[in-house]
Amino acid sequence: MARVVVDVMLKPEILDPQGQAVANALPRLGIEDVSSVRVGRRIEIEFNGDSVDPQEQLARAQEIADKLLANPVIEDFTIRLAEAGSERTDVPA
Amino acid sequence: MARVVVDVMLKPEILDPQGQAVANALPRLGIEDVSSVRVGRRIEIEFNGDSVDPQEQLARAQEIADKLLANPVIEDFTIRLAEAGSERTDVPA
Amino acid sequence: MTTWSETVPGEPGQSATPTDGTAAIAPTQTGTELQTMTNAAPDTVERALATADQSQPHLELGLLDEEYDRIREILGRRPTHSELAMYSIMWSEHCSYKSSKIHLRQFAERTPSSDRLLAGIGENAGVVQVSDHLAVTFKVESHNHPSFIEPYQGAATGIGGIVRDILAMGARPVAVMDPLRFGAADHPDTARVLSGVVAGIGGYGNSLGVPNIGGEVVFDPCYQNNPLVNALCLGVLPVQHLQQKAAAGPGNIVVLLGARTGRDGIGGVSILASATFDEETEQSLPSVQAGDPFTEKLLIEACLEIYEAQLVVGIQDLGGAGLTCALSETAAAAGTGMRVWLERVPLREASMEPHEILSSESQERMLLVVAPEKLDAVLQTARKWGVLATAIGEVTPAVDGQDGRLVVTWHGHTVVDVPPGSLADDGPVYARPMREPADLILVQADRAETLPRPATPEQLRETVLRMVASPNLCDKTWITEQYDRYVRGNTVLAAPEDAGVVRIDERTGLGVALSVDGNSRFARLNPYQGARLALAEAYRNVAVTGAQPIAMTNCLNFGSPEDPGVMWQFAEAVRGLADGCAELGIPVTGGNVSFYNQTGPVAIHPTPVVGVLGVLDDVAQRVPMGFLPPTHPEGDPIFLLGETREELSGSEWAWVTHEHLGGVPPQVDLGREQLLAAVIADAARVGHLRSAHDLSDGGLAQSVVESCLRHGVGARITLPDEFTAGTLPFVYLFSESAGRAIVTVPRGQEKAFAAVCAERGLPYALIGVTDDGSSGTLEVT
Amino acid sequence: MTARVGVVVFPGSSDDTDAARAVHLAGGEPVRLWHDDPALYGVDAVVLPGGASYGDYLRGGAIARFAPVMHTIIDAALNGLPVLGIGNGFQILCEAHLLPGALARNQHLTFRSRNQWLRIETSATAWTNAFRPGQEVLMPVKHGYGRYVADRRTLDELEATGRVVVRYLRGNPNGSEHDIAGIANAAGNVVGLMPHPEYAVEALTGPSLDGLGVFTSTLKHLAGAPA
Ligand SMILES: Nc1ncnc2c1ncn2[C@@H]1O[C@H](COP(=O)(O)OP(=O)(O)O)[C@@H](O)[C@H]1O
Ligand SMILES: [Mg+2]
Repeated sequence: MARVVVDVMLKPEILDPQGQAVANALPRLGIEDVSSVRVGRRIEIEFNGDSVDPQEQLARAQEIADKLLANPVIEDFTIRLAEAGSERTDVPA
Repeated sequence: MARVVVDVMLKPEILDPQGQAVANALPRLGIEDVSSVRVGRRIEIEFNGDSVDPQEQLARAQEIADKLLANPVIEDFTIRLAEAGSERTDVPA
Repeated sequence: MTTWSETVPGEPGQSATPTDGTAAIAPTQTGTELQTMTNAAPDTVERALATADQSQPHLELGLLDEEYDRIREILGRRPTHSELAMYSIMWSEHCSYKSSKIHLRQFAERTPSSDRLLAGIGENAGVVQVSDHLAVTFKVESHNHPSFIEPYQGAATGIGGIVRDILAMGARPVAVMDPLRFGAADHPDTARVLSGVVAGIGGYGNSLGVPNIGGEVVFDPCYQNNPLVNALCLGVLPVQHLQQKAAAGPGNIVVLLGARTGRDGIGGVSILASATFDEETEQSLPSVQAGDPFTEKLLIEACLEIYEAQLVVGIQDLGGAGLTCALSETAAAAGTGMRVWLERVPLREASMEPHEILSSESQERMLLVVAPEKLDAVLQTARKWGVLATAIGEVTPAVDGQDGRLVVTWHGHTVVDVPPGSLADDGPVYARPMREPADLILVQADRAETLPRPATPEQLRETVLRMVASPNLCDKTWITEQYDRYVRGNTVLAAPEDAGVVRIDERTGLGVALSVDGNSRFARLNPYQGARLALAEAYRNVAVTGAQPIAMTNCLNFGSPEDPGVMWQFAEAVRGLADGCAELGIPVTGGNVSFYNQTGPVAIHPTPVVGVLGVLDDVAQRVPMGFLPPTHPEGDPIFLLGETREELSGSEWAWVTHEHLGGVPPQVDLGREQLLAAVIADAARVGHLRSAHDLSDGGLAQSVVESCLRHGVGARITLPDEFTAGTLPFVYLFSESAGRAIVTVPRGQEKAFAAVCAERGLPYALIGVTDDGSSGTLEVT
Repeated sequence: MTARVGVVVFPGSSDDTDAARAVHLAGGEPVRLWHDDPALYGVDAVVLPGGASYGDYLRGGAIARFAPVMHTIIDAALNGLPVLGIGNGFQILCEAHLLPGALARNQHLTFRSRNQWLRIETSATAWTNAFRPGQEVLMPVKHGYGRYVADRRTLDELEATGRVVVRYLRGNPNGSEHDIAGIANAAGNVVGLMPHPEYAVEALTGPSLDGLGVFTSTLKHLAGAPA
């Protein structure tokens, strides 16, 4: 079963107070060499049934993102397919 | 300059009302075959200076995530390196 | 609570680490060298002199040919790009009030001033003294268009903006209110706009720790695509903390306090970004601004400490026109000049160009004018609170009896050299043509009094239920529950009460009451009368709490001033408000105009929103709106004060049941409103009132229902004999005659109360009793 | 001698003056503590007030927990200092691991502000000993992230050891597990509350006077505590 991941980030020119607050807090954790932090949303969408064509799922996710997940006025998004689980194993925490 | 991406998602057993709200809205868009939606955070961290070893940056990000970015009681996270820009081009929206 | 204020361990000096980068004068900011290299050379005064004939995109920036010519005349050359951007913003309708100015003069000229008025029209907000040592300031402003584009951020920054206006006067912001208007409740886009707007107002105000004490939610198709998001803020200050905006004292330092400057809201001047104007400019720059309530909160605390320590000479918030407005207004107000090193402004994006920095609408910034010897203390306070503070310039003297000049350099290049007054005060002023809309006569002739009416008890019952459930009259708790009303611990009354009441002195109980109201259907039918009705309603809402109304502010939301019909509506509304305030004897302390609320040729209904402020010597005497559990098994008597006429045109009933808008609005008798207010205030003072609720939209039926629902107490109403025939019961229940309120009086005091009304000539009728408790039903016989 | 109760001011705190007022009305002496100053100035108890420390960015309380004053408070709390976290203060206590679990986004996704009925489940804490167990009280709630969540084991343990201090009654405003509105640590000196007792201390401004009991509890606790 495939999963689609949508990453939604504020457009670069839009103020990101969350990212700023995190960046400003890092020195307290002893971390001094971070130049920027941006905080966005990650949305995982799983479709029913294995039969569905992945490209079709992508297109579907694109529509969902357009209408529901991202606010085009202030946000950009990207979409990709991720085999369930695969995405999250790079550096398991 | 490399960038580290930290994805923070609610643990599977924690109710995700935001994801649920998205899932519940989908049938109204005519999308019926989504089985689940989960909404989490995507955090992009950029470090000062190019000299820093990427593995070192990953370790640093791991520390930040552990202490600050995720609350282990309710959240899991994964970390990966992303060449600036590369991440966001799979399916440009 | 002496210990609280006196024990302040951990003062500055105790190693407060800045949480937001560096707080310092930044004569050579890191990265600036890099900027010079990457940026194309800026358009300088020198270059402007050399290339006098270069064509400039003034039309695209909204400047007329004659306005552009005047700029050239003022400067004796073509403006630089930065100057052109500055004039285009400052001479815009929004900043220059060019269409409204000649009308608004009436407020200052014709309404009473009072010794209480410490600051009036023209200041960031009016300031009214309410006790020997305390003053309050309040103002309402619009953020309509941004809230349509991006509802959450638009509404959030609307709150942020008005809060800074209040802060700039020297006050702590202590309450906000939000008069909101949306398209039809069942239109799909309304769901997008409304939920975003409410979340934005809550998101910003709640994190700021300022309680929301009331507002309005109105649905009408005329606001489809043109929602109105107005925001009011109330502040309190010790009188000696009153601040000026004038940048007095040559040699004083100009400090920018707060957020970094980014490309927020510069869509308008983005055309200047390309070096040649013939190529198609991509409008990719954001016209939206994003808010950061956290930074605003720090800004508030830092400024209040700065006031307390008397560290500033002048202060001004950065709002719509950003630095351009703040620099030119502060200098113009003092007649001084100003020298600004623009590269010192802390940027969010290093690639920003001078004209972008000057026109950026980035939020959460204030401009301070500081004597050199106090600069360190200001920077120290900023650092303590973790906000950036940067010395960006210096006040310069007037020369040869002439006002000083505003000179802005960018890495040594002079990009601006103008008389500040030419930006701030000498913008164009237009007496635009006005004409009564051609259709008005027909609309007024189409009276709602001729519509079919319910007559039988069954029909009346059904009408009551239908009205109570209609979008404009139904309960708004699902909205107001998203706002923190408790924070600061001084909220005595908040939604759904008639007015918000806030205690401002915990020692004496001194408090203020505030209400915001507007009825655009009435204003559509007769803008003069409609404006006065809005004033009357806000006045009455304040009065029924037992407060004495003392000041008024307003937000005038209209269509395009270039439409003579709209301009006529505007002029009539202003005249109505000026007449009304003169009659009521209360000053207009400030206001805001929002034009161009229209899509295509169709404007919104003229929508003057009026805020009235009242004073309560002791908030313990405030009168709540809801029926309280009766003092006696027979229930407490309910009086209707004022007169009921057959006035149905423009009413909620006509709209809900017939989608009808026509006829002439109800009469306004401001003398009667004053009398009603006086009687209620006196009765409240001697404990004669258990509740009081004004009558407005939906008439008597609606008010009685609201008073019942407040605490689940029922009522039995008996119609007076003269209203029992035919459809008169309907008229009694749904007419929207002004100047009325229902009050309950403790059993046993009804004679005394009636005698007072009779003596003062206030019409009154005993119309029923509250229910002895359990049933909570409303019965009308 | 009146007990001195510290109220911490973090950047973004907004209920600090109100907590101080409540301490004062209960008969204590409020003392302002500053987030960046680790000293506690000898206070006998500490309140972490509500508001939006650091804008509630990332997660409510996540950044505030690293404030210098928190290091001292954590140590002192482990040694028995009475500590109360209200709203955002409760979130900070969870983030600092002085209390288990977490406060997640309200199930209905909106901020909710209203008067809320509650039941005091235990009087065996430093902040509830002036109440009767089972007593019903009315206080404001106002939060967007107040849904208490914890794993099964933690919930079972809280229930079994009587550490659920307050529960929502007649309607759960946020979808909290077990209707939990407040919990305590095992020793009972650290309590976190989502409802706001500091806004139920005056008849004019609050829905009741029930909130006073929270503050008189700790004064009572301190009076009885060995010096
Ligand atoms: N957007 C809002 N924000 C806060 N309070 C609101 C809002 N809309 C309505 N209210 C409150 O709901 C109550 C009823 O509103 P409304 O019917 O307009 O009052 P009135 O008729 O007395 O002017 C008032 O207390 C008002 O302040
Ligand atoms: Mg009213």
